[in-house]
Amino acid sequence: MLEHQLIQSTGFRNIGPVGARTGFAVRIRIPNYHGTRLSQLDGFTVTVDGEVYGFEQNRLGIRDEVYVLAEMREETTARWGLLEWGEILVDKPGGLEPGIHKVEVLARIRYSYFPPDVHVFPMHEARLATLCVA
Amino acid sequence: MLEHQLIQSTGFRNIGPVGARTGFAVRIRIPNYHGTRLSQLDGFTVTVDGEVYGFEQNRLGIRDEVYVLAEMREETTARWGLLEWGEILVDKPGGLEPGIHKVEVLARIRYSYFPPDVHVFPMHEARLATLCVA
Amino acid sequence: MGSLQYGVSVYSYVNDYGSVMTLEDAFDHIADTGATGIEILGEGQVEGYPEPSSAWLDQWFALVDRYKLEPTNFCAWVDTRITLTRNLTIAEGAAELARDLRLAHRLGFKFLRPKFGVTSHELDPDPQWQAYVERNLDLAHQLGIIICPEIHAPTPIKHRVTQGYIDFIERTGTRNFGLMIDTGIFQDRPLTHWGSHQINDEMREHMAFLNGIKVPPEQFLDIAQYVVFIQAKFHDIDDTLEDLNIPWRPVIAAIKRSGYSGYLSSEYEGLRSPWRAIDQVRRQQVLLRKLEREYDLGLLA
Amino acid sequence: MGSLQYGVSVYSYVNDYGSVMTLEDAFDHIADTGATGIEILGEGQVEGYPEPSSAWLDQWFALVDRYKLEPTNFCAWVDTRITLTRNLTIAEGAAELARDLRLAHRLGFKFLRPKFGVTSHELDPDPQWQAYVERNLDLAHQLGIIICPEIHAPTPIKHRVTQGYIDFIERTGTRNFGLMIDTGIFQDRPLTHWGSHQINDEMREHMAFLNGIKVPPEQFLDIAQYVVFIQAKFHDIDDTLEDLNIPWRPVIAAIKRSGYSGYLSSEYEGLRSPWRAIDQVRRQQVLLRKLEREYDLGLLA
Ligand SMILES: [Mn+2]
Ligand SMILES: [Mn+2]
Repeated sequence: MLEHQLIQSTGFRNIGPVGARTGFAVRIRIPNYHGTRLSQLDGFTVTVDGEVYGFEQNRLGIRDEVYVLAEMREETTARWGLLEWGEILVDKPGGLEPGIHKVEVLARIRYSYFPPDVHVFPMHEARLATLCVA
Repeated sequence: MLEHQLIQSTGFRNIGPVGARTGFAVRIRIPNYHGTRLSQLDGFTVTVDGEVYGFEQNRLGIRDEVYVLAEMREETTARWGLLEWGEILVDKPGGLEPGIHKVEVLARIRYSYFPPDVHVFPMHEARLATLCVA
Repeated sequence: MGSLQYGVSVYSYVNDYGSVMTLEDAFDHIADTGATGIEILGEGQVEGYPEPSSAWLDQWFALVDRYKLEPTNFCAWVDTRITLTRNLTIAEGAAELARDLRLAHRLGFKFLRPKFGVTSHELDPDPQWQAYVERNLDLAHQLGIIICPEIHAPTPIKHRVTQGYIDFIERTGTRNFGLMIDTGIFQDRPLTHWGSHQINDEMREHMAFLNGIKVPPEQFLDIAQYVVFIQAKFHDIDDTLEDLNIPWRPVIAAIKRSGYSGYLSSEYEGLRSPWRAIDQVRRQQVLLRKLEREYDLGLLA
Repeated sequence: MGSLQYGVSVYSYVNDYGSVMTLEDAFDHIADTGATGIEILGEGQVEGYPEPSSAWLDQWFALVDRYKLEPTNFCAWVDTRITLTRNLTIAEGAAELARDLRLAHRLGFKFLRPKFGVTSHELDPDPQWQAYVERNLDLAHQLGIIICPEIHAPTPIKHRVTQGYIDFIERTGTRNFGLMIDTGIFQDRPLTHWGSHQINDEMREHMAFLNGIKVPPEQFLDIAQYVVFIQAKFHDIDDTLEDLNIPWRPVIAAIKRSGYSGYLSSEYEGLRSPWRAIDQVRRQQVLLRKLEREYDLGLLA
């Protein structure tokens, strides 16, 4: 089961080889009330302890696939199911220090049934989250 | 999945034939942090809108069995698993009116690792719950 | 006198769904309210949508059978703006709708609500919607499904969007297209929460509909002949069984007066606090049935 | 220098377990903390206890394998007062323990904590405990399991209950019986919550141990040779990674100084607010490993 909130406790972790981390991951549930074609997602900005990692650079990991923004925008077949978590993969050489961090996610969802000029809907959530392993 | 609280929303219902109800049921999760032999339970007092239904009379329904207090006290084989709900069955000719009721449950659990004179541990919870069908 | 049918949309439990509740739990919660119908979000409750596994299908039919719930409405979306740089063609949009109709039918649903893309701040649907639907009317007829776009706040009953759907029905003479009414259009008092957030002044300014667009309930009678399904949208029913936003007494009176005898499908959209929806839906089911009884007894005018 | 091993007890998640979390979720939460061990409540996590189905067993082994967690301690209870009118006989109590040992072994556990009935307000265990255990020492040896009763507040280290267990070890010379320390005995500041309730004055009066029995951490050294497992009980770690109840710096220093190199198994017992335990356990795992590192660097005295 997923945590009720967008940003999950578990899955906030460093990525890449131990000792030579390349970045970190933030696990989230789908920022929508229904399953979603990946092309309807327009990226995720992540902020950790005030440092901003822009949606243009971050990647989405879901199931066994990883998508950069350009791939996500064109992916009209693969979908994110309501019961699945995804993770936002963020580049940061060395990774993050173990400990408690202020983590913010701004997910950009596109709704065709919103007026065209405001159809990218920003969903923002923030929380303290604990990264466990260096 | 069970609701976090003891008294569940779903399962608060009248029992017996429609039009000739014999009582009502209150669904609860196990009032313990581990699964429990039924003989370690010593009954459930239920209070609805201030009216008290004593633990001596109420029955426990679990899976496909129903136990009166004397049976529960001697049932050393059957157990209540941590993931299972049970229901307290209460006699009340006519049943309860559909609507919102103040429901209280006092569950009496026996812990052998509590001192003998206080080994019946009362667990009390109260909530508003909605009974749907007359 | 016709009587109403009562259902619950699994959307009522969103945020809880997958977090504190499985699909089977949703069936259990719904069946225990005394409702007889279940409404779902296709891309939501159907795992592996649009091609659920046979294991999932087996589970679906087992649940329908075990909890004795009738599949009512299947909510679907047409992702008009399929990518940032191009829209669906008519053929593609029609194909998406056809795929959803077949899936809905397979699962036993009788209604399908398509959510079309819009082109304006007045929420005019992309004009291609007519072609999507028209190309699928024969299929819908074969499958016994009624396609029903939703009249949802801020769109009222007296509006060119609603009229456009009615014109389509009149023009085609179809019986496989009708209106779904979301009772949020009758909301006459402001919401206090949106999702898990308390509403602040800025939100109120940008989303005036949060205060309620206050469609007069008796206007339901003007369009009732086209209405095939009602989502009983609500947000907050208090401890005395009073709804704080939707004026159910005149709404139920109008619905009953119209002779409508289809579903009222509970659609909770209030505070997304864990487990809150479960009891709110129970309260609404009790309230709606009590008001129908009062109407039948002549107590509701 | 020996290093500590880190585990998590699924008890940490009680109330959430079965409500917002499945067994697989618990494995996932634990593995992601960097812990390598999982501790369970036998009659709790084992569905169908004491005779789990083969489907459940398959799932258990698949989870252990997938999440690469080592089963550590299996918590068991001996229901001494089996009914209101009679207690377990020695043969019955020994049989219950034997059954749990076999089940624990089957699942891969190396430790079993039996909770015996007590006979007094000082929590003296029913004297039959010695016979229960003695009759099972050969079995425990064959299965490679260490039986370890828990030294738990309000019972301190210097107490006849603890001494009774040590005397048993000395008398029998067994290597299949040892002490489990619950770090709640070191608590030196009052709790604010018990379960899902804020602690009030009445509760404090009846349950003085809620304020902490403040065992001096260096006393751990006096009994360390008998200690085979540590439950790292805690209740509240704040946003600056400070534990508000357990003095971890001297506790970790004493444990490390003793040469103990077994498990520290996180046992959260603070506010039972949904999902809170997940992050609290993560905080404790970070805190404990940070303190061990500081000790290794000579920074912790
Ligand atoms: Mn609606
Ligand atoms: Mn403990």
